[in-house]
Amino acid sequence: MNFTYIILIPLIPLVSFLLLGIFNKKIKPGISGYIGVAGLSTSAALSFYTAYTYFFTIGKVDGVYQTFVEKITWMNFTDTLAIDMGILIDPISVMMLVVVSTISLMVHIYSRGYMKGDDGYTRFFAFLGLFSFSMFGLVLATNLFQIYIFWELVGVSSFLLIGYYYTKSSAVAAAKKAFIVTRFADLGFLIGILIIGYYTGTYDFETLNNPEGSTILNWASSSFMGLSIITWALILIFMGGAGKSAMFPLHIWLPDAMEGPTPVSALIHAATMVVAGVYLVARLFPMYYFVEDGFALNIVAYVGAFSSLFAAIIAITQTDIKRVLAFSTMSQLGYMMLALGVSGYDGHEGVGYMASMFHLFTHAMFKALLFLGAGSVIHAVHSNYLKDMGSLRKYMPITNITFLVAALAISGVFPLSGFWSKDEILVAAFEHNKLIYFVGIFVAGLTAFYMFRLYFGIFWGKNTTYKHTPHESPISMTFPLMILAFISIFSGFIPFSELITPDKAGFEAHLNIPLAIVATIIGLIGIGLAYIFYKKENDLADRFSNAFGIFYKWTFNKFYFDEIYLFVTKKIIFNRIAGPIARFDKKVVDGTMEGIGNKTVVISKKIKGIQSGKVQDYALSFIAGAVVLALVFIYLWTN
Amino acid sequence: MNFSNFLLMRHEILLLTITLLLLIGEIFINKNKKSSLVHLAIFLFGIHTAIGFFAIDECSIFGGSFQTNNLIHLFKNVLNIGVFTLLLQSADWIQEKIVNQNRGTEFFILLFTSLLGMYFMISAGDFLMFYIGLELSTLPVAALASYETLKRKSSEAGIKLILSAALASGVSLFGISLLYATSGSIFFHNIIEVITSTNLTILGFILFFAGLSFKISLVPFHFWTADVYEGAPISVASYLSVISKGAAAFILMVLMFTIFKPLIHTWENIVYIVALATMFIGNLFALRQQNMKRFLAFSSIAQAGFILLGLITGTQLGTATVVYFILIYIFSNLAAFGVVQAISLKTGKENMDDYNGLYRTNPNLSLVMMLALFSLAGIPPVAGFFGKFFLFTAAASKGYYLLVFLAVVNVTISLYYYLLVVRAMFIRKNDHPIPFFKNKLYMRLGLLITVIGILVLGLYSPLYDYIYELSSIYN
Amino acid sequence: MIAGISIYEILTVTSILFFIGVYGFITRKNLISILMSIELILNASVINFVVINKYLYPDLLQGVFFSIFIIAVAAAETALAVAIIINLYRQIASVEVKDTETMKY
Amino acid sequence: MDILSLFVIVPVLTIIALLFTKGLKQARLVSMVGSIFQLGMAINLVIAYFKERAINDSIMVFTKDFVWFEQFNIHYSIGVDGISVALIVLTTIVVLAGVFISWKMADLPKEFFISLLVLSTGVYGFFISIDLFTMFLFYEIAVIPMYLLIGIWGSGPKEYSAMKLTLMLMGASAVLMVGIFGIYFNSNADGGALTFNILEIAQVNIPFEAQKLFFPLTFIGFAVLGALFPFHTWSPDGHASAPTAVSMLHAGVLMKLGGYGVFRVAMFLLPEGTIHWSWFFIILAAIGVVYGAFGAIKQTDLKYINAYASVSHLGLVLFALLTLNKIAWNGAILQSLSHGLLTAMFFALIGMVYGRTHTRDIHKLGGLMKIVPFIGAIYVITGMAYLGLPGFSGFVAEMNIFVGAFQNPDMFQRVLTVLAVSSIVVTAVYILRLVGKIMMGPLVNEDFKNLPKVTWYEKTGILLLLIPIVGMGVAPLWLSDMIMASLDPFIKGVL
Repeated sequence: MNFTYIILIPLIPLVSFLLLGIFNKKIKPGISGYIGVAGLSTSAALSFYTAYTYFFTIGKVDGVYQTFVEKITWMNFTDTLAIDMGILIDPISVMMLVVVSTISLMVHIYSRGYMKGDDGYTRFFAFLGLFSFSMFGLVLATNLFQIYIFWELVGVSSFLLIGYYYTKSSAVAAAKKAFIVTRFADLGFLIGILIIGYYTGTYDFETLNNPEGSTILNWASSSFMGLSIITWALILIFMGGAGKSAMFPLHIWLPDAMEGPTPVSALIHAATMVVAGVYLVARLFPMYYFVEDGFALNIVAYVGAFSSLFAAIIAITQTDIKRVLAFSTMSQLGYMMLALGVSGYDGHEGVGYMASMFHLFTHAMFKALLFLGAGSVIHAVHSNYLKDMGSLRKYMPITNITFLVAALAISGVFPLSGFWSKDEILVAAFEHNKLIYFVGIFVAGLTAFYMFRLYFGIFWGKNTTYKHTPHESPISMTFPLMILAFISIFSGFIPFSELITPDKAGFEAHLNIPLAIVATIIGLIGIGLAYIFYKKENDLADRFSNAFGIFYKWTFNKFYFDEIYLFVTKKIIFNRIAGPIARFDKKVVDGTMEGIGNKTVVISKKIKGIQSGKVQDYALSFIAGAVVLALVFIYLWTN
Repeated sequence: MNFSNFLLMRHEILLLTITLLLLIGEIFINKNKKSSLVHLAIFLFGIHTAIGFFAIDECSIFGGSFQTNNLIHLFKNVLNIGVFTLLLQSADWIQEKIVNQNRGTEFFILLFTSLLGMYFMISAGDFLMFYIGLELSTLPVAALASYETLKRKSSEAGIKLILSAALASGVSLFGISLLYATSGSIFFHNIIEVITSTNLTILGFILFFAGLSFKISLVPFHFWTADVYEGAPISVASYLSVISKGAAAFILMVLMFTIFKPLIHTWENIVYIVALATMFIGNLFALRQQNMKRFLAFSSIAQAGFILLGLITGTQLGTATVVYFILIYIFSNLAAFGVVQAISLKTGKENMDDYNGLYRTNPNLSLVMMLALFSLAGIPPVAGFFGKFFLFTAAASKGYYLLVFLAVVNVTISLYYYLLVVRAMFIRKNDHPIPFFKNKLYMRLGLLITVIGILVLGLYSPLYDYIYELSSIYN
Repeated sequence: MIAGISIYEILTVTSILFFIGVYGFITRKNLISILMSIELILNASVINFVVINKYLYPDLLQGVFFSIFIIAVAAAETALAVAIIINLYRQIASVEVKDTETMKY
Repeated sequence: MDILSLFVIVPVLTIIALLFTKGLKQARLVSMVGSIFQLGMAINLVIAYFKERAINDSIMVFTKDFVWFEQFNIHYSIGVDGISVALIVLTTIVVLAGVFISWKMADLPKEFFISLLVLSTGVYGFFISIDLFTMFLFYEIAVIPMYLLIGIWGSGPKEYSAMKLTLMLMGASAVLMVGIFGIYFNSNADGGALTFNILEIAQVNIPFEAQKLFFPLTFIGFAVLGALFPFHTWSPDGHASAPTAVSMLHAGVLMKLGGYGVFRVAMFLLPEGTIHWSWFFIILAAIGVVYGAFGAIKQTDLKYINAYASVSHLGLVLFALLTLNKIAWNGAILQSLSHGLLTAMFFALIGMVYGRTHTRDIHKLGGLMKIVPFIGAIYVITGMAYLGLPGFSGFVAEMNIFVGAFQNPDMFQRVLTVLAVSSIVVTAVYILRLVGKIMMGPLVNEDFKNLPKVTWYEKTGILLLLIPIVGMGVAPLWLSDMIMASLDPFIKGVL
């Protein structure tokens, strides 16, 4: 089967990016919107076609899904070590293709309404194109270096899109923060790659992931500080993933990233880019699983679990709706990581892996939906803050319904997509690690609670009086909402366990009824609480928060993590390191050079007296010179 | 010996004739026509220079007290070219300032006499001839130094020069007498046979060396230099710094490589020390000079220090590099002095600050100056670079890496103050810059010759090969 | 050859003479007397030449002739020096060496 | 006329032609034509090189040899391998861009362009020489015009900076000279004649003692020009005071002489010395990498930032060279090229900003993106390329360096490598700070509202640099192969 045409999927957005980027001023906004949408829909069509052919036309060959690779050498290091560029087709990449292209297309369509009249309209679509290109490239990467390359590219496009309103200094700051934090994480990623490259002699996923491959079998060959060097590499690589996927403690950039336009948040910071970290771990799953009995994988699990809890708690107290969603995203990503962390490899063992991918898929859909909904709300009320909202259901019904669907989905209410994926995750957790399971279940409750806090806060709650009455968004914005809502409802019935498993063989998934019931109940409790607190305008919430007092305050300030980072960067890096170095450079290093020069001049001033102008002194020195030479060379320095 | 042998002294005889002609002219040509004598002198000397290039076979006449060989012959030609350029550069000065005092011809007479002294000095075959040549070359210059009789500084310069010179010659005479005592002869070829490294010879050598170092102005025998250059007329300073220094360096080298060869283990150390002292002192003093003449004086002291780097080797390589360097040095320094001459003649300004913004008014002069300074500093592609590089190569060939390193450090220091002048001319702005002026033909010619020399001497390698081949006699 | 006096005594004398001359040169205030000291220095070497010639190498007269030349040159030197000094005197009406220090450093 | 000597002759002819020009218009026209011609020659050279390489596997191709000073065995002998070809191309590009950028040189234009071309002549000569003497000669020819260029057309404390730069570089060449003598007088160790010819010396096994003594001299002599810590202080001041085009040429090309010289002379001719000393100098280089990056964070003058960034990036070059690994070497050369283009680009942009706003203080600048979007966009792109974004030259170079440096399992070197790698984060910090400060954010100064548009010649200059940057980043294979192929002779010596 020939998959070369897949190369078009990334290339088309790239072309549209170059087109819109270079002829930025020449192209009329309307046109550029169409160009973007057209390009993306082509890519999307191709992706769907690919998915169809891959899963159903070709299907399994002797029980497993095949992996197709097409690549060319991009740069040689040694005759063995090289960077390839190419496409790798296997279940998860195909799945990701679908996710990315769907969301991206939706966002493109949505943006045509949302960004209307913005003077950077064309630029916006250009950046979207760039992002889509990079994301596709990342998904299709055949080796670590390629994935790193596109990893950086999505990073920069995220930077550009967060900083889209570049005249707003807050946006610029957020963009900088996002880029630098992820960059710092990528440092780990890069070093990990270097280690892998050196010790395994390849960057190729196929070779690395082969359970019978040398990499996985000889992981113990070299060790460093008690751990296998490969484990170190995996941990470092996970650091990169954690950076992109906003895992604790590298999460701080994500909330600020909400400075970007809402469609961007939907696309990049909810659905696609942020899951790159999860995807990376999934990509290297065999290594994580087999090397040193999954030591690194456990780290993944715990980090994921903690992040999801941490984020969920914070999400409860935030008042900026986009930030609530941001923390929710972080929490859900933690969920996925957690699922990966508790997954096994063969057959039904791999349920965690499957669940994680499943949740990635469903979450992408309903989280994008949530963001786009929030976007349309913001579009209507021109504010991000709950206090400016309330009882919007009257004004914007479609948004209301779709948002509700998404909220229910994420809260894991039967039979929406979220229910299925979340359930699988909990199953996996339950089977492997009770602690993590309890965390998960607790987080599920929290999720339901803050989601509906949000929902009620926006669409019900107090009767806000608006300056100019908000109205439903144009069709270009509501259409994607409906599509996504549709998917969020039904995508739960996709038989993921058949399609995507670590061993690519698939297995028969069956619903674990007791766990499902528990989960649902917890979810409903959360919703119920939210209903009590926020359905009608009342002061329960405030009393609660006052009751929690200091804890509330801490949560509200996101446990002061930004402040800590600020301290580190400003106080330590800038003032304690860079400052002294700059001064050292001026005073000491430069000073020495200066000193040499100045000394010379000073000496020359000091000794000018020798040239006294007295002919007799000259004579004296003349004779003295002669005599001294004579004495020296007759008596002392004789040879 | 037959008459033809006299022709071997062609240089000397011709020059003497010219001098006498000028004397006669001085007597018979009446006052208001004197300036024609200037042209005559330059013309005659030009011819003399030209004739000098005809080959002359090696010889030693008068019982060996006068000897010449191709290298010496070449060197005399070099001196001739130098003096000729110098004359061209000073012609205007004489025309404008001196002739009306009715003392124009003296200048040439004295200059030529001194040059004659040089000839005898460098082709001397015994100490007597050498001594006479030395004095003959020194005394007229002392007279020339105090040439501007109306200037106090000029007279001071004259006195300082004559007194120091007398002392120097006294000292070296004492040294010579000691050498005579040990070797029993004043003839070089006899001395070579008998000389050995005894305390007395060493003492003699050192005293003698001091005497010559005075002319080359090596530290610590250099003090007169700056004052005399400052006080004397620029032409004279220029003459002192190029011709007489060059000749003295040359003869010192010849003697050290021939008769003092047995003392090499002593004098290479002496030269080492003196070279360092000279370079450092010269540069350090040059750093903060304002008066261009003093500035060039100290720079020329430093240059003398560099010459010693070639001298230290005592090999054919050393000889060749030294001669080559002196040749280049003559042109570079003449160019520098020429520019100073031109400017001071037109404006009477001799300070570095006066040169501020010179390029914008007199680009050509500034360019010549810059070339000269770069050549002195040893910046490629002008000749100075090659001269210095080869000198250092010579020193390094003997393994004096430290000395070379220090020397190059000195090059850097010197570059600093040369760049100060460049800065003044090119970078600094000036409210009252030296106005544009056009030089007379002679001056332009004089500068042109030097520029050609600076540009060509380095790049044109056969010249060096030729010198190298000639210097095979001293190794 | 003077009876009873070896070359050493004479050379000692000349050396002393030399250094007297040097001392004079360095200490005298008056240009003329500096000139005189120079004469002493020169004469020291003159005597040297003669004596060395007479005592050590009597068969050739190189030393003697050398000394004659030295004397002649010394005369010329002095004449010139005096001329310059007079020239200076015309301008500053002084022959003090301390008046010749306008150029320094 | 052989293809290489043209690179010396054409600039000289251009200079001569310039001597007869009057005024800015003629001068810039002449120099533009000359530079374009050089670019053409360079492209032609690349093509010819690949042709030649196919049939000729000697170390250097297009070799020509004329005896110059017979006694010293000094020859004018030239030749190129992949490395020098690449660097020559870089030079031609930067020179042409420089000419365009200084299109409106008001003061003494003729002299300006002449000095510029003298500089480039020196650079070309340096790259094509395979004779130590001529190499040294051209090296100094390249350095000395900087004095006038900075002194006359510079800004700020130009006299001071110019003098400092010149003296430090000349002081370095003092050390270098001794090193060269050391090599020269040991070049007959195997009983041959003394020679300056690099290829011949490479065949000689110079005694270890001599190598130990002379490697540091040679290395430092060149590395000072490569802004080796702690001898880098000439470069910030020099850059800050120099006019735009000069900064471009200086950081873009002249500083490359350092790395090239280290590689071609110090390491190639003194391999044992290299091995013996590498541990020490690699520390300095690594320090330089981080140190420069941190130094850049704190600066407020655009040019200073860039200067320290150069210290960091060129430190990376030296670091890579000293890791004694083929991949890293390849990276080092690529880094030289990439940094050459990028930093030239940066200086060009800074010049354009400065020319419009008349300030380089980042606190006085802000929000220019809205006013001059072209500059803004290019600035962002360049910044991204500078911090090693894939798709641009910087990434390719750095990855080669890091991968190469990591090939040495020695713990000590690993640590240094990680240190060096970590500099990419710091780079990101100061680059983003810079871009965010001056291009993005609100407009700080109302007078900036009506800054002049970007002119065609500025655009041309920028594009000239941008195209190869992207080209290198997107399709590095051919270039890195061309360089890789030339590295083997070096390997023989060191590994």
